[in-house]
Amino acid sequence: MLLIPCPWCGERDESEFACGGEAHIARPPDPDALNDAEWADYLFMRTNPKGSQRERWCHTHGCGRWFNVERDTVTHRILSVYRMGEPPPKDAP
Amino acid sequence: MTSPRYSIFSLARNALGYHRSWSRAWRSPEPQPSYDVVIVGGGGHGLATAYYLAREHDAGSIAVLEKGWLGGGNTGRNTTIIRSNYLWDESAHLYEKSLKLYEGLSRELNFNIMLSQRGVLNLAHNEHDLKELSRRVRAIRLNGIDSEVLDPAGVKAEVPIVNTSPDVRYPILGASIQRRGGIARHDAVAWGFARAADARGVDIVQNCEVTGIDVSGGRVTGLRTSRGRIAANKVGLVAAGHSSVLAAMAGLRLPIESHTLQAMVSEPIKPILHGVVMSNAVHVYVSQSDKGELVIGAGMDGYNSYSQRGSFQIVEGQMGALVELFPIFSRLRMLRQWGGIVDVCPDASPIVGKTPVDGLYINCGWGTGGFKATPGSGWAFAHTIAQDRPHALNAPFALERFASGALIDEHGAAAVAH
Amino acid sequence: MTAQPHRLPEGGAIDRSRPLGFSFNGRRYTGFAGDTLASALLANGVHLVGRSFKYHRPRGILSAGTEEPNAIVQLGSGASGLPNLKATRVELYEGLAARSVNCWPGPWFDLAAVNGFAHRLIPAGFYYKTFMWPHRGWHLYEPFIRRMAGLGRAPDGPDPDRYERMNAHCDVLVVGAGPAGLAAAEAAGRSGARVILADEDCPPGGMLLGSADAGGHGEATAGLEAMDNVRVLTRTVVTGYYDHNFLIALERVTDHLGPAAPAHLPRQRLWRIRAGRVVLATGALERPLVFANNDRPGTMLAGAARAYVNRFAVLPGRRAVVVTDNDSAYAAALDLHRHGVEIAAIVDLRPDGDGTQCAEAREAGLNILSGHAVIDTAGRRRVRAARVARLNDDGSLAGTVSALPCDLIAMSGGWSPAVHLFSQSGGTLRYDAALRAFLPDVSPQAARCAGASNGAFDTASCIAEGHAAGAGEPGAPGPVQPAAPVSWAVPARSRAGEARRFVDFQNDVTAADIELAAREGYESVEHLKRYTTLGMGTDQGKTGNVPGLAILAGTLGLSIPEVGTTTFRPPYEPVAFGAIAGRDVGPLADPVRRTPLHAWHEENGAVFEDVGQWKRPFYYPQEGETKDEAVARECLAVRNAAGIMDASTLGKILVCGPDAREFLNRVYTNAWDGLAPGRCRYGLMLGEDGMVLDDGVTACLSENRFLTTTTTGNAARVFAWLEEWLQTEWPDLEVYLTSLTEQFATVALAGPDSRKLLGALTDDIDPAPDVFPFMAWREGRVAGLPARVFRISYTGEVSYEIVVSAGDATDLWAALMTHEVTPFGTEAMHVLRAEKGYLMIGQETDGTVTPLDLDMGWMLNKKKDFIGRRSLARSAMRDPMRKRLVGLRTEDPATVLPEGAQILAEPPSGAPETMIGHVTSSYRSATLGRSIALALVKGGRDRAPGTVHVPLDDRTVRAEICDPKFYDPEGERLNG
Amino acid sequence: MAEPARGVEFRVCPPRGRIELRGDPGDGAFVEAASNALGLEPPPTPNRSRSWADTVILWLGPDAWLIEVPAEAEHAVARALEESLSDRHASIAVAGAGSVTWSLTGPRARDLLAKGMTLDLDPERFRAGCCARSLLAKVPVLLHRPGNDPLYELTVPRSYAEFARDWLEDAALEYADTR
Ligand SMILES: Cc1cc2nc3c(=O)[nH]c(=O)nc-3n(C[C@H](O)[C@H](O)[C@H](O)COP(=O)(O)OP(=O)(O)OC[C@H]3O[C@@H](n4cnc5c(N)ncnc54)[C@H](O)[C@@H]3O)c2cc1C
Ligand SMILES: NC(=O)c1ccc[n+]([C@@H]2O[C@H](COP(=O)([O-])OP(=O)(O)OC[C@H]3O[C@@H](n4cnc5c(N)ncnc54)[C@H](O)[C@@H]3O)[C@@H](O)[C@H]2O)c1
Ligand SMILES: Cc1cc2nc3c(=O)[nH]c(=O)nc-3n(C[C@H](O)[C@H](O)[C@H](O)COP(=O)(O)O)c2cc1C
Ligand SMILES: [Zn+2]
Repeated sequence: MLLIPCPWCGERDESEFACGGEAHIARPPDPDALNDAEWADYLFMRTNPKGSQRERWCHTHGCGRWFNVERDTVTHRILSVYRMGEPPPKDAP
Repeated sequence: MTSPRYSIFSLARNALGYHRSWSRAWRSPEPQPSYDVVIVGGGGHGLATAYYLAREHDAGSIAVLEKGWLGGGNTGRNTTIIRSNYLWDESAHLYEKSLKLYEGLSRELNFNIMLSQRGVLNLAHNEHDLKELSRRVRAIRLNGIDSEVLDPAGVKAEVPIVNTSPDVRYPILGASIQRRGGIARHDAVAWGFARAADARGVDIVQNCEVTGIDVSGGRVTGLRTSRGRIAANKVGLVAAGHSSVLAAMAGLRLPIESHTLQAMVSEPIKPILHGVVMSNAVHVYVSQSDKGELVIGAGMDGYNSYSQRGSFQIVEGQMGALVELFPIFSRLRMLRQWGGIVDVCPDASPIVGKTPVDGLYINCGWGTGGFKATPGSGWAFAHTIAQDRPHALNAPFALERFASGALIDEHGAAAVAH
Repeated sequence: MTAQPHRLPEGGAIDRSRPLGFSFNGRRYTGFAGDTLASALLANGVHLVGRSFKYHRPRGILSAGTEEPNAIVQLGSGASGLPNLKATRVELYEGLAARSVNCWPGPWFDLAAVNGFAHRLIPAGFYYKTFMWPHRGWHLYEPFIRRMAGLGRAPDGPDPDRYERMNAHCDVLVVGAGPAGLAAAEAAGRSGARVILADEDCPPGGMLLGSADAGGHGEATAGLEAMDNVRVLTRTVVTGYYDHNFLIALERVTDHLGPAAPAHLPRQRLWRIRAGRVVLATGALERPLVFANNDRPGTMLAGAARAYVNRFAVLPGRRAVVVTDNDSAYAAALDLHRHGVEIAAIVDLRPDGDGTQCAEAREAGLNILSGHAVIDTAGRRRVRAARVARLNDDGSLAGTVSALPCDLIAMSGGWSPAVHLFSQSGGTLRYDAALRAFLPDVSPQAARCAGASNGAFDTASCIAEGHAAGAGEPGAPGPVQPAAPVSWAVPARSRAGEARRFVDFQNDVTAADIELAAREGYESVEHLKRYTTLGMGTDQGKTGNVPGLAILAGTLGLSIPEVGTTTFRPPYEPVAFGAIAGRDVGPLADPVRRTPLHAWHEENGAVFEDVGQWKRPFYYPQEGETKDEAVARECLAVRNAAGIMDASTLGKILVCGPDAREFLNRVYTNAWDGLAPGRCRYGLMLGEDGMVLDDGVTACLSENRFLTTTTTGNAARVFAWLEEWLQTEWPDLEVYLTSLTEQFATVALAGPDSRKLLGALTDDIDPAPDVFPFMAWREGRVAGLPARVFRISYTGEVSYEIVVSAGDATDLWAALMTHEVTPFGTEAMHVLRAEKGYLMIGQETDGTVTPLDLDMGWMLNKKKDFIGRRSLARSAMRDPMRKRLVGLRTEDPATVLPEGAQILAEPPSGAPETMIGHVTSSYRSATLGRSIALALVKGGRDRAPGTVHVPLDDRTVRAEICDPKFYDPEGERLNG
Repeated sequence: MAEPARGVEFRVCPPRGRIELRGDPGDGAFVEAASNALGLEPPPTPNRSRSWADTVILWLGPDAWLIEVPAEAEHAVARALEESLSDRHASIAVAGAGSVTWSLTGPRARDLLAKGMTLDLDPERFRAGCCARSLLAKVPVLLHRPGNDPLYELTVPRSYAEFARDWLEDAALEYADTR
């Protein structure tokens, strides 16, 4: 059961959040410029790393904010948390 | 290399010698420097692939590389439900092929996998469920697969201990049942395939982790492993939860996320539940093993994970649902809970076929429901590897479907993990 | 005290002033408050408690705690029965009734004990090798196997008890209230931290309770109780350690009270604890020794024997053989001796026992046989003698065997630190060869072991370690004891004996089974476990796992750490399902959402339908009416006069801001540029994969404010979806969303009379069609209530959605009911919209349907991008043979196709058939006097006109493909 | 001393006016305009409330607040906000009918809530002036500690109210009597 530090509300129980999967997958500015395979890459292909992953969470049952979390997918340790639009912190411990 | 046949007679004969002369079920060979085909992943699917390659195709030398102990992935930690009542034709045909193979598997492998065709019920709790169920059952039957609709009284007759009272939060309005569905002993499926593949000359190498895939000129040439480099003409990746990690070694991206799927068993009790009961709406499924434990599963954890550990809230939801359906289970106790790493595709259907790299094949994305597919998946994948083209059964499950959009959306079938 | 012949006349932590009557297998006995069922049975001389799982061998009481594999009982009966309890963990209460499990007629004479004779035929894994004849023949054998398996029986009725869950937060959670845990809690408490101290036992004290030098812990406990920042939970087992320092603990609130439990209290409470850091002071578990017939009743762990005399004042035997490979059993021997148990011998496997301990024992006149082992036992339902032989230095048998008559064998195979929770935390273990034990190494979480669970086996260092851990100071490593030569399994004299050296008592796994598994290639410790079932019983191998893996290591010629342990998983101690579910059962199983008009619907006989968590009126049957009749009446009322429906469950989202229009343009397929204030428009929303997600009407309230409606089932999802796009993808758009679903109630007024009716209810809204056209909205007062009225229609009739404050809903409804209107439910609405060929999300769509499939290409704006647009251009989306929406008319107008029916192009010819589609909606239309259906069919209306075949259970129905607009295709009635 | 208290005292608060306000707290003009209309600045600190006279403003999110006013003032305050914020990007929605509020007092009020909520309700942490949205028994709620008495105010969406009340009453059975 994760304890997720919302950038606004502080540490709250996982049950208040929803995970939105891999972060930083920007919507292509011009979808028509992509072929089907490139579009599929945006739509479906995921890095799914074993280890540190940057992902999006929403504090659905709290402040309602989306934010980014850098989390280890093996230990579940949360390495850093940063707001939407902020760059990921470099070299998180 | 032939291991002795198992039978009541060999058992009795060995008993006289205090079981001191049983030979190994499979060898523990050193990996050779090169093979014609290497299968990565010693789960049920990988072992079945190797077995059918050796048995039905002229594929040359074959090895299965397993990073841990064979069967230790999802094969060794699933809730063992087997059925073929899938909605879309493509799925129905593949899973039905698998069920048919299962029906003859103990004999085929000379290893009792304890297939128990005790019937699988899917419950409906609202009008929408009922409509879905009707659609599904009709499609399944027209595909020649057994399936029936039960009303609440019929559900009660099948499973007398289930609560069919209309006064509960989500009453049971009906169910579908596939009587040929059931459960099997999961470990035995892995061990039986391993033993039979070994007997046909397949090298099964445990504690051998693949750490790199060598590709040159768009063709796979070999693997780097924790036990050295192994050259290979063809490589089949069958690593379930770790598919993305392996694919990345060959520079491929997959439409896959790895999630924890949890399960648990109760303490063993005397037989009380005969069939397998699943409910999508309240999110739980349960059967009773031959040893007496209730084997119970529910939905996945919501975040990516390679940890085989899950969140307790899933277990709480699962127990609420279970006790609602079976009030008499309330005082039974959870004995052990665990998790597996399932690889889920956006359409809840697997990927079985070729990759953009020549000689590299992939079999993954079975997500929460691939145990039932083990023999069928291995059979079709062996064909794909041997012939370098998919069999008609797995052709629709190619990786290309994500670009074309021809997805096979089985979320309805897999809304609850099973 | 003849009633309790083995009770010592004094001593022990029992309350002799409170005798308690109880029964076991129907016989009545007496014990005392403070007893466990196990201690009370022993006090009454009952050693034979049950039978083993597989061979049905007589079994007694091995331990005095949670690690018990043998003494498994069924408590009570009927709906309140409890299977598989450990007699060592059941506190005695007046009237307690227990029975043995898995034996018939009883443990004294058990028919299934024939399995014991077949012992040799059924070694580990035998079932994989047989039962394969005849072909597919397993189902013939399975029922017998199943009946033999299992321990206790499930209750036969719903649980009469309540369970609670409780969330708790603390800075320091201390698990275990032995000397280490008490010290830790005290140190942490003094630092001002919020502390929870939990112990599965009661009272606190841990091993001290069972040792002769009891006391001291009472004081420590009192000290803790005085601190308000320390919460002491007894009878509370911490049983699961999850991520981010989340632990669960189960408190037995009234289990120990039996029928005297106050009704308002739950039976158990599940604590969900979030801890800053965790000190695990969970002690150590003693291991049995593995020798032939080491499972006879009367054979128990030395520490347990010690606990029985000291804590419970019970003599577990009169004449004991103490057998050990370490020092700790000497204390047990001395305590037994002190309480009058004759010590036949202390048999020490080591060539020479430890000096001080030996000396003390010798001083007490005890006979010590160093370099000896118990190699077998005699007796059947109770041990009669221990057979003892000298060991060679290599562990093999030497010399002659002598039989030492005894009725108790107290054994110690060393101690395994209880590292279960530490390991569950994700912590790694290291093997300490000196201690012959796995010790905690590193945890990725803030967890730390102290005391015996950390390998400190003397009280002083336990206290010191506990103190340091509680205070958060670095701990000093405890004293390391010298390595001792050890034999993990004592050889037997015969092969038959070798096959009866039990390692896992509950699952009847023997040393020979382990050797067999290794021989057959099940070499990984995980294979060993699964092949033999070692450690898979209700005790999860707390006593047997370490000896088992050590034997495997010996067989394979590997070191113990090379073999390693199996995975420790929650729960440490089994937890009742009911306790996990808490009060999420019965009517509280899941939230129910009710509209402001719910009470009216209920009073007026509505039949409800579950839509997500909502309760919606499905239809309103009148006296004697069937569902079909009621729905037909409701439909006709709407078509011919007027009906009203509670549409309050529809999602309502306020979209507000200078970029609101642009935002709508991006999330809906159609364009919003021209929508003026006062007007509304239907919108279609896709997922990025191009599949239809939701639909609904959006009204322009003012230039920058829009009110969007979603379907009931998707309200939360769509709101979240919109927020997600705004926050994550388009933060530059100046738009705020606010959900108004709860604030407003919506009543749909539909039918040819509705305009007149609306007119009668409002003074300030002119319903005249030229001033209030279709797809417009107006604000004013309806029935005197402030309202927004939307002229939109899902039924094809003139119709209005009247939106008022939720608090005003009942007044509005009541005002409407004073006119000639018919309330209608969701089913009538479904029929009415299907007559018009309108799609219903979730029925015509299932996540695989595009707008093109629905012939709604006209909804796709060509001039802008929107979510999902690119996906519609993929090759498979343009396949003309995709399934598309059509109408179906059955040849026989009376036949109503079942929804979900599959469609064939040709009459059926035998499975597998080629299916070309399925029926998505199907009703008897009272308006049209015939059945109607919507379907998704390959090729869609390109097939029209054409006949398709719909196979049903007993016949095949022919139907014509047609336009899905069955009723009023030109839409004239909308303006009616 | 008065009579022995029941473990939890549970009361339905009279209907109140509520307004959901959204706006950018970094926009000084927005804050000023909102403060002018409300007589009180929307609290910028997460999970804190601010109150003056009849008005309470609770932080809901970094750009969202709930304003509680007497029921009869609801529309007037909303209008005042609308006027004052007419040239700012803000959203104002009347929401009083959308939820109900209960007050909980008594020695076991905290335990009662802890049965269904994962928030840390330690009085030192969830102090007077704290508020938080969270879940109570799967129901989305807003918890507010306005002062020391009543201890807690629990605001529940209207459609869930009956369920939540049933749940709380059932949970409180254990604390019916603390004698
Ligand atoms: C809790 C749970 C319940 C389930 N219930 C059901 C059910 O009831 N019915 C059903 O049909 N399905 C069920 N499933 C799904 C099913 O278990 C899987 O789909 C199926 O077992 C997959 O088999 P596999 O052989 O592909 O994978 P696995 O058995 O996971 O095998 C993959 C193997 O690859 C190995 N591997 C990974 N990386 C490497 C590497 N780099 N080098 C070498 N080897 C590697 C792994 O160690 C593993 O042994 C369930 C799954 C879980 C977790
Ligand atoms: N070789 C030896 O002689 C030897 C070996 C082991 C222990 N000991 C003695 O035992 C004592 C050890 O002290 P300690 O404090 O480390 O341990 P302890 O055994 O005294 O106390 C452990 C406590 O933890 C509780 N517990 C265990 N698991 C729990 C769980 N999951 N949830 C809740 N409670 C749980 C137990 O009920 C017990 O009360 C010392 O006095 C030591 O001398 C001696
Ligand atoms: C069908 C099935 C039945 C099981 N039955 C038991 C059981 O009776 N006792 C037990 O301890 N574990 C049982 N397990 C769980 C295993 O012990 C183990 O937890 C699981 O295989 C996952 O492996 P891991 O916990 O070692 O990671 C069972 C697992 C499965 C899949
Ligand atoms: Zn937050």
